[in-house]
Amino acid sequence: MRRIIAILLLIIVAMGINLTLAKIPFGTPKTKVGTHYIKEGIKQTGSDNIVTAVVVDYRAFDTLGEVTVLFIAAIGLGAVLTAGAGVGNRKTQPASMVLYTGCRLLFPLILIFGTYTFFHGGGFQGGAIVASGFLLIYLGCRERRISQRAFILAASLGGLAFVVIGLMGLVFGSYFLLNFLPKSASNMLFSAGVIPIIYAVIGFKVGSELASIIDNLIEES
Amino acid sequence: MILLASFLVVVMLVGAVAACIFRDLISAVIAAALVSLIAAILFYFLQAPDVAMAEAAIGAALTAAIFIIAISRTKRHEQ
Amino acid sequence: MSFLNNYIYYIGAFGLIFIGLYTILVKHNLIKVIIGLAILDTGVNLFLISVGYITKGTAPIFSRPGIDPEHMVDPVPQALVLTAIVIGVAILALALSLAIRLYQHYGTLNLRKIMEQKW
Amino acid sequence: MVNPVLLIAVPLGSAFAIPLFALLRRGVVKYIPPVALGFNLVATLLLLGKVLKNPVIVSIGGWQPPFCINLVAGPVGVLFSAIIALVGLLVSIYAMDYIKEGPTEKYHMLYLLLLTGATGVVLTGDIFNLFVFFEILCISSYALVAYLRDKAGIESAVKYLIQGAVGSSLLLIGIGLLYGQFGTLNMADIAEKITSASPISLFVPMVLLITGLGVEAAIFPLNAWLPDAHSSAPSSISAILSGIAIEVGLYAVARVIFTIFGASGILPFLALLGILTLLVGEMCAFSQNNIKRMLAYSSIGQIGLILFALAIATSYGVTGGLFQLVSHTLSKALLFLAAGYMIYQTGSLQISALEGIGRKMPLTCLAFTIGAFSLVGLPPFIGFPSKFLVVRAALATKETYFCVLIGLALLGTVIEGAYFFRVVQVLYFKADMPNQGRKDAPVVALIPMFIFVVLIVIVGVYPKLVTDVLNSAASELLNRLDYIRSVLG
Repeated sequence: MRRIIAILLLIIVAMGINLTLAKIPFGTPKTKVGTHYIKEGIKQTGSDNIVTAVVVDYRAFDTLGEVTVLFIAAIGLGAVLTAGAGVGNRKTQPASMVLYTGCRLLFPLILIFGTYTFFHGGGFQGGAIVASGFLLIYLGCRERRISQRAFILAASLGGLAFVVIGLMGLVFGSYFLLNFLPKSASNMLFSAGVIPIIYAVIGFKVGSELASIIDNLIEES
Repeated sequence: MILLASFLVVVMLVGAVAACIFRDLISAVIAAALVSLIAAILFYFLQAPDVAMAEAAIGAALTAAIFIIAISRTKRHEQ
Repeated sequence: MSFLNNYIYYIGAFGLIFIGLYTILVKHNLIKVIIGLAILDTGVNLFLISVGYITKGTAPIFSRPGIDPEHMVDPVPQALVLTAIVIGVAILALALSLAIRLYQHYGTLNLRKIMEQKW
Repeated sequence: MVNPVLLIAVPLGSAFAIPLFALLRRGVVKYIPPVALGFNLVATLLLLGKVLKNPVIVSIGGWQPPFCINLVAGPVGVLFSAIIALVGLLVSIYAMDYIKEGPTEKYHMLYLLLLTGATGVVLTGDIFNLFVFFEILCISSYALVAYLRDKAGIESAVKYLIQGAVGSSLLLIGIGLLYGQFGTLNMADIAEKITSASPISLFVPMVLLITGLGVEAAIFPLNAWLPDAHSSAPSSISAILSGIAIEVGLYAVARVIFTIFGASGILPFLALLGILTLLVGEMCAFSQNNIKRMLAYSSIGQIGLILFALAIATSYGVTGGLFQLVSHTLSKALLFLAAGYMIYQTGSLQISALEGIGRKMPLTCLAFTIGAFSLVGLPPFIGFPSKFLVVRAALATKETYFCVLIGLALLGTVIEGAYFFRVVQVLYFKADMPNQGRKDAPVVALIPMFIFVVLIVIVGVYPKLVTDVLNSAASELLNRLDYIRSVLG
């Protein structure tokens, strides 16, 4: 019964959406806003990756909101899963020697790769890579734990840095999140004003938030 | 190119259906991760390399990891 | 062929959206429902990216000189999807943590059984 | 002049700073939300005088509006952020004593972030940015509903989260369809281009947006989560969810219908939905034995009335709807705050357990009674002029449809009166149990309740205090051309 209702409902929705999709043919030329960003983006922001320019400059406010969402998830996870209604410890076996050594060797490499990605790929991806490094450490070397508090502290420092950069834009140029540093056309690390700084902050923040989420989930409560 | 994309879309939809009907939750999660991974490839075809990388790193790998951690702390089989 | 050219990505995206919605509506197991949410999110993201695509376009990155800006795909949906992916993961993580707690309280993840226990 | 972006940046920054303060001294954390929200309250009051003449538009990042995210601090936005700051401030003072157990610093962070999200939703002028702030609001409320980590809390948080997540996915699909058709995300820009589009292709995005936002706004078929979530959260959070979260959802629905789509065809249907929501809510509230569930169902009823008033879409109607919204926010927050300590004292959620408590906690019960009377619509409290305005607006349309519906709404109000009088009667007129001495709520909790009572009475006696602001807010919602012109220049 439930299935039939669900399928009927979905068919109605599908027919409606089909009507609207006819107005959005696939592969047709892009929009006013997108064209503007492509034409002016490199001049206005100094970033040769237009997606980066949009994420970190034109729509940086969204990105601030988004790292806040992840922060809320990390905090909320901590609030939901903190001990209190504990149901006894799960038994953990120590990892084998090979795994242990392998993890310890790989961990710094992953961190370096993640940091590289902060600047050259993007903040979120770099953050996810760093977090996967922490996942590895938890799987391999269980006794080595970073306290939950440190992750939250790192995440909140990242968030605070983001807000402070925004407020500096307000102070120096009367616009929140203004790209107030000088920009140059060359493809140097800091050629795009505050963009690389913000992206590094995002990566740092996303990394510590995801690591905190993993840490909370994996913790034996 | 378009045939390859169509093939991938079909595989992706089959994976999604599989994720819906598998009774073993770990298998279902792996099917869902496959869906994410193929979506990442499709993002690459659609000229969105940044998104493809983020989807592969966050959508496929990390999501699957947290699903598996959560399943290991609850029940593995759907009843 | 032109049908595939025009519709295959939309079919993929809305196929995922409908399979995800169906899973959420029909399944009783909470983890299954959360898997449905993940599939739904992926479908929405694929749809947004397909909206921004133009035929024979290039990525909106000036990686080498001489790229024609006229043939770049729309960067805005890509930025939106980057945001949406992270938000999706946040919701999934919170949902899973609630699922773990729910299991500790009720000993089951079957939503129907949980409702029965309550009343 | 205060830059409106500070209304978002300051609470956000303070929320991020809480772990640092907790490192220094744990005890100091609970004073941060009142300080940040106090700043917001002062800032909004300073802004209010200015925006009544001209809306303040600020862009973020320094580009021109269609190409960047902008904040629109018009009368509606500033009115709502003032309500959010006011109720948030008072509830955060209440929570300083009320929240003692569990990870309190996480509570205060999530609380502040919830209000940041709410302020962002009402101020932003960009539809995707609205989605992001909406997610901030929703996700922090999911976590806060589960804050007590008991069976009921976790279960209702799960229900809330699943429905909310599906809703926000639908919202995102709607945004995608709009972007595909109009190529812009700025609400004013969409509104300008939408007039030239065919109505059939607009209908689906509109339905998707209203459904997605309607989950949070608790419109009738989408509100299954609400009674559980509101009744199992800590009382301070119930006050915020009932007093702010739903209202912000309704704001977003109103903004989508009036400003973006300028749709008039869907309004009679929404009026009907509103009355259905009202009747279902009041009927369920009548049959509850659990006091918090009763209050939660009564919120559903009130939301229905507000939706109905907004759907009348005349200047009177929208003013009445906004007035009713303000009155519901103040009264319901007061009711939940008072109920929180009554439950704390008796240790039970059952209405029957409250017998004779009016003599033990006279001040708390007085506050509860005033809130209840105001919600029912008795003079001289704020509920009276607001309900009066709604009724007058419905009758002024001179359409049989609206007149019949307002008759049904009055029937709902009668039911509402019945169950609230029943509770008040239980509080005061049931046989007193052996008197174990007076134990009223602590002073820290009584002060915010007292301020709520004062506001309810003052605005109830002099409704002129707020009608100017409400009138200009209503005209901002109804005159979409002015909105478009003020944003795009």
